[in-house]
Amino acid sequence: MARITMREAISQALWEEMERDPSVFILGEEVGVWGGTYAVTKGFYDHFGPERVRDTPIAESGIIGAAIGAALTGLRPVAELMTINFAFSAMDHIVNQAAKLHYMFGGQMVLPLVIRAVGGGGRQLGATHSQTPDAIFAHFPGLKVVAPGTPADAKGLLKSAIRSNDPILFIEHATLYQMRGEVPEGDYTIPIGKSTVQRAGKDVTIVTYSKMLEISLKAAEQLSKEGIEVEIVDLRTLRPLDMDPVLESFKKTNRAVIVEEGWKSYGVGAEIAARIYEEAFDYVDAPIRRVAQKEVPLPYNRTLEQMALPKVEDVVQAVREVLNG
Amino acid sequence: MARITMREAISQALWEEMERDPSVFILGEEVGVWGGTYAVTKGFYDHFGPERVRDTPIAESGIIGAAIGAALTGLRPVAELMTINFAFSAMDHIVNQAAKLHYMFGGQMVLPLVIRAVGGGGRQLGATHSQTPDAIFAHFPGLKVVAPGTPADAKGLLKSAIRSNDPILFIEHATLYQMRGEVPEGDYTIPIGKSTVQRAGKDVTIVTYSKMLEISLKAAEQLSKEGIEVEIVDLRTLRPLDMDPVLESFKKTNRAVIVEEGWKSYGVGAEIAARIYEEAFDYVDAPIRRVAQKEVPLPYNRTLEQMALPKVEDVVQAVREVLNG
Amino acid sequence: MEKDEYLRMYKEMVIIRRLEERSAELYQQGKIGGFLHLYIGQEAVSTGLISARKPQDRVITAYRDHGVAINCGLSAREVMAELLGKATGCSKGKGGSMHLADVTKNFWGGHAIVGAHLPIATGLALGDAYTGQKNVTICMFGDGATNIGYFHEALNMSKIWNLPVLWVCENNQYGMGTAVERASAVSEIIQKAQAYGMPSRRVDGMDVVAMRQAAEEMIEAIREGAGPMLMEAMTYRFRGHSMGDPERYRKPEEVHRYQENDPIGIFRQYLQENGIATEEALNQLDDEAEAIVEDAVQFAEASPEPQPHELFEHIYVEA
Amino acid sequence: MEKDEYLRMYKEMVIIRRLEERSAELYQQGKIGGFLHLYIGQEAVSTGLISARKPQDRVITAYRDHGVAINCGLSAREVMAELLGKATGCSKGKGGSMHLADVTKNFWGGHAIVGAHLPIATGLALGDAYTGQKNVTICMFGDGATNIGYFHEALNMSKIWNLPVLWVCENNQYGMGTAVERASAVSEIIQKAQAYGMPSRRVDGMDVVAMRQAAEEMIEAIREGAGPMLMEAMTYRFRGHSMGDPERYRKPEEVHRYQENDPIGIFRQYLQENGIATEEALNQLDDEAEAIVEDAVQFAEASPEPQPHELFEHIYVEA
Ligand SMILES: Cc1ncc(C[n+]2csc(CCOP(=O)(O)OP(=O)(O)O)c2C)c(N)n1
Ligand SMILES: Cc1ncc(C[n+]2csc(CCOP(=O)(O)OP(=O)(O)O)c2C)c(N)n1
Ligand SMILES: [Mg+2]
Ligand SMILES: [Mg+2]
Repeated sequence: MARITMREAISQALWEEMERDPSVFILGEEVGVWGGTYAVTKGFYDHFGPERVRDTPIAESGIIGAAIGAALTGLRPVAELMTINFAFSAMDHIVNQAAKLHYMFGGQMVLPLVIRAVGGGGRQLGATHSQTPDAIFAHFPGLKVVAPGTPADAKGLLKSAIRSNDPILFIEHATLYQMRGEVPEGDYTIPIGKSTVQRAGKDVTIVTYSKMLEISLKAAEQLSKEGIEVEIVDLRTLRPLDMDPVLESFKKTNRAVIVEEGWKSYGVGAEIAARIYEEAFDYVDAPIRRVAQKEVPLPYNRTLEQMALPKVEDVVQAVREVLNG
Repeated sequence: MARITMREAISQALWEEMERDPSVFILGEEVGVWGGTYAVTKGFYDHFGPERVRDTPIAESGIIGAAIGAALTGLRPVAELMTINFAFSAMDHIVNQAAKLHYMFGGQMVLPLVIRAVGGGGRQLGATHSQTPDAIFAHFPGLKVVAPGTPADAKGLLKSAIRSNDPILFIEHATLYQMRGEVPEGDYTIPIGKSTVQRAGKDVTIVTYSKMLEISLKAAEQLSKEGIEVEIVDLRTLRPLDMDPVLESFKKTNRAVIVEEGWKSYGVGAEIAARIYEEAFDYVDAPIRRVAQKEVPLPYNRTLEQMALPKVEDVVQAVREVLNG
Repeated sequence: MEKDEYLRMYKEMVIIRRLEERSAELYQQGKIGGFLHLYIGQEAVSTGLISARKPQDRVITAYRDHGVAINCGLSAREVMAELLGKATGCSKGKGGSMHLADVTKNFWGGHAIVGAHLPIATGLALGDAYTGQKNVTICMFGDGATNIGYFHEALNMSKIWNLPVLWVCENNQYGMGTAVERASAVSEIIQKAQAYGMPSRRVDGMDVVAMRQAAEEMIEAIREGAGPMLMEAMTYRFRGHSMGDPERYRKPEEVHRYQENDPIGIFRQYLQENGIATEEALNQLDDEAEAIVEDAVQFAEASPEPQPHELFEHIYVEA
Repeated sequence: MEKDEYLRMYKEMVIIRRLEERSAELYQQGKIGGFLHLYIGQEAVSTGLISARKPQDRVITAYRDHGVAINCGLSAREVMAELLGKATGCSKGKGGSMHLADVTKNFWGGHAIVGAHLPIATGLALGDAYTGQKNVTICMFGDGATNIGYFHEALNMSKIWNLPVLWVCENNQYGMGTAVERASAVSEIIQKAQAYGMPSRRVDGMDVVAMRQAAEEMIEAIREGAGPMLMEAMTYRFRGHSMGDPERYRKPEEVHRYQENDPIGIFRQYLQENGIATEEALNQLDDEAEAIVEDAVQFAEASPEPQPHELFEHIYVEA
């Protein structure tokens, strides 16, 4: 185990999988010569060469379409969308092509495809470049949506994603790249579609994922000082959604807060809340709270942007509310 | 009041607004010479001419982009997407441009823009052509999303949409075009963003919209014969979401079923359920149920497709469950 | 070309024609649902084109795909069964008319979103280039599809990476009701190739022999590393865009004029004039084709519906 | 051109240069956040281009927009205030560097999604055509943007509808780290105009006088109904793509070679050699420019942050 950053963990997973399997290759804008806009593929171009680390034109539909086609021939492309905001420029290929070809042709087409995309706000990039629209991709059956919150999960899940035969949208968070954590060396995989408990507790269940795991852990620490022990369930995969650890925790705590970075309406928290009520109604002691982004296009100004994003205090307050509610 | 079809109601609203205001014009694929793929703009081309009923190339981003630009100059374009499935091919322009320009530039850009799009399944069009992805558009602040369920609402809401200065996605349902209803003649408008009670009842609240209103009304009739009186709240607008009539009804019935045509996970029902629990927790007598599409890409085969879509019996059963739950 | 090959192609064209005519009837009877786009009038394009490919060459097209499927070697039975949504259909009844495919025959579908399969074709060819296989990908699409951004992104990428793709535009002069010059700034589609520095060629798509020859030349050049090329096949659809087209956008006389230029009639005449086949021999092929299609209809009608559990199969490979 | 106009243009170029240099400093100090794309090296393009427009002509560009904003008549104050996210910024601090605009000056932004503003430009011109106004829309974008589908859809539409748009590609030879020939099948961007049957012209974008003249001619022809045209301005960015660019994709020598071709230096020499301005006069303009930028920085720094309630303003026009 080494203590490395999320960036290194992701980079390591990619590198190892490319070394292991020659059918794995990367394509995307600035993945090669530049070394990846977020430096995730730094050094890859020199090592693996331009065929396996393929710089593309700015043409998101073209990129995802090409990745789909290559996957159909049996390769394992890892397509990088520079940010998830540009996924809208490839929307049809993600939700109408990648998500549907296997089903629509009766199972004969197989797409071992990973789309990596960087999401999240908080860097003053303005409304078009700061989104966390994870929920809308998770709405489509046929696509799998993974969004890790720790370096170890990032490595283990990305390796599994690359080995999987299903199309997977793998969402990374720009402000987590620097986060450090223990990451097992070598062949380390985590199954896609499994939620997990990231912190044990007994008083309240927080359900979260990606960047908001970090925020939730901080809130938990703060609350712990007041004697409130929060249990944190990290979804890690949004589709297929694994509710088991959520329900297990909830049946113990009877109270829940859902923390997501995206907008509240029609977001991830709505689905989780609805499911908890559906599947553990008799265990509910207080209304479940959702902590989420204010419903505005994110502004450039730092103060306003920070106002709009969920903060540790928001989580702390929500936990207090469900305890009093 | 005349008893006309939904198609006629929409056509009438468009025609009247174009007669009333020369800045209103239509653009889209096959809206002109063909008369609209669903015959909504039949006769418009001959009457208003090619400038005001503008046939476009197959280029959805181009169409929505052009509509945005024209709207910025003060015109009132009504852009038609032949089906909402093609909205994915214009996704960036809908959710990143139309939804954000007003906010991002500090209010100086104004977009009186309507995007009409036909949605819904049930016609054996296969996975890429049968979607009801309304929830994902409603996720974006800055966009308004309207989806009427009766001819009168279609007319009144479309007229309001055309007169509005905000970008509005107006979702029609292909299998509702033949539906008949009383529609006020002439200048009839309904405010955007207001839910309404479409059937009074006291035992259970059904929350629904668009095509599923029809299904829910049928279920209500059936249940009425057993002495169960369902109250039906029609959302009509998904963003901004008006929960008042929903909550008012729920506080009376204490039980709710949400009926939507789209996929359940991360869909409309999740949001409605989450809000009812948040805002009327003390009134909840039984777990709220969601009736929605099975989580599969819709297949072509008629029997399978029908299995996947929500039916009257599904609603009836869900109502019985919440009454017994 | 061998005589047998000519006759095989002729028969294929007639099978397609009959299959389309029967499909139209079955649609009217409500046995086929959804959208149905007939290939009648365009048979020479894909018959000539696909006959020039090797089995390892990949084919991908739009929703007007019944003819292409037959040319790729799918049986009329599995095509017709798919149109009827049966379990025995090539896509198990889940795809329908717009989504025929058989990847074992290197036919990669049938795609219903206009132009969206073009980037996928780039990817198929990228796959072959990556593994060093000398396969060519043949990607067919309509004139209307050349106006969507997908076309631009796909052609550009195929050229910068020198990928083995033959781009084939079936210019039937309309995208639904929109004449090519109302939708495209240039009405010769080959002119668009200039934006990608790509060789291009316009071919008479009503003449199956011309199509075959042009396709052979272009496919072999691409196989030898010439990079992607654009072929524009000039053709015409005799029927409406899909069933229920009011056809307000063209005059019956225009349709009749083209119908006199029937690709099957032209080929028939060619075969007779060149002593390749007698009228009787061709009539017999017509009968065989008709029998094949009738058998296909019977097979399809007698075939079972998909099992209910099929609804939940094939959403993912891994649960 | 009048002497005053030359001097005004010169001063504008220097204001842009200084403003960009100061922005870089303020970014390093953490006072500007987000992405910052400097226009240094490209000043002649938009200065020559925009100087040729009439006030009723619309301008729209990408995220590399500070220079364009100044050329469109926005004050350095409101530009700098926007970069600092202040309430006094042209977009009230909500847009930032990539989203400058002032619609009262017919500057329609500053757009951050590559190529997405091209269809919007088609629409601006469509609006003018619809109301019969003889305005021209000037739409600027990078070489990298010509590979995305939006470019294709927008140019095609503008041509079939004969809309008054001047498409201006600023070919600075890289899209981020990707050289134009690695991303585009044709490295002369004007060649893409052939796919739309559109007149086109390549211009030396380091020469503001050449830019001005070409722009005047093209804008007036378009105003008179010639339809859309494509201009390719050959230029180079002296700095990285945005702040923090490792610049692994080009050699320092290449940058130095271009820096010797500084558009401000060229113009300075031109003005002196043609007796339009003395060195002293130019130096004085330099000082004035510097003072304007310094004042802008002070103004911006002293300006208030947006009020918290601003977060919830302008989501919709109607509540
Ligand atoms: C992205 C998208 N937009 C619109 C449609 C609806 N549509 C289906 S076919 C078609 C016309 C296509 O014309 P063309 O490419 O010339 O092919 P043809 O039908 O003539 O074979 C249209 C507009 C679609 N399927 N996909
Ligand atoms: C659709 C989309 N894809 C990717 C990006 C990220 N991106 C921002 S600028 C840029 C390069 C653009 O190059 P070019 O058009 O040549 O303009 P330049 O920066 O050289 O002025 C890229 C890839 C984006 N903003 N939008
Ligand atoms: Mg066509
Ligand atoms: Mg550039």
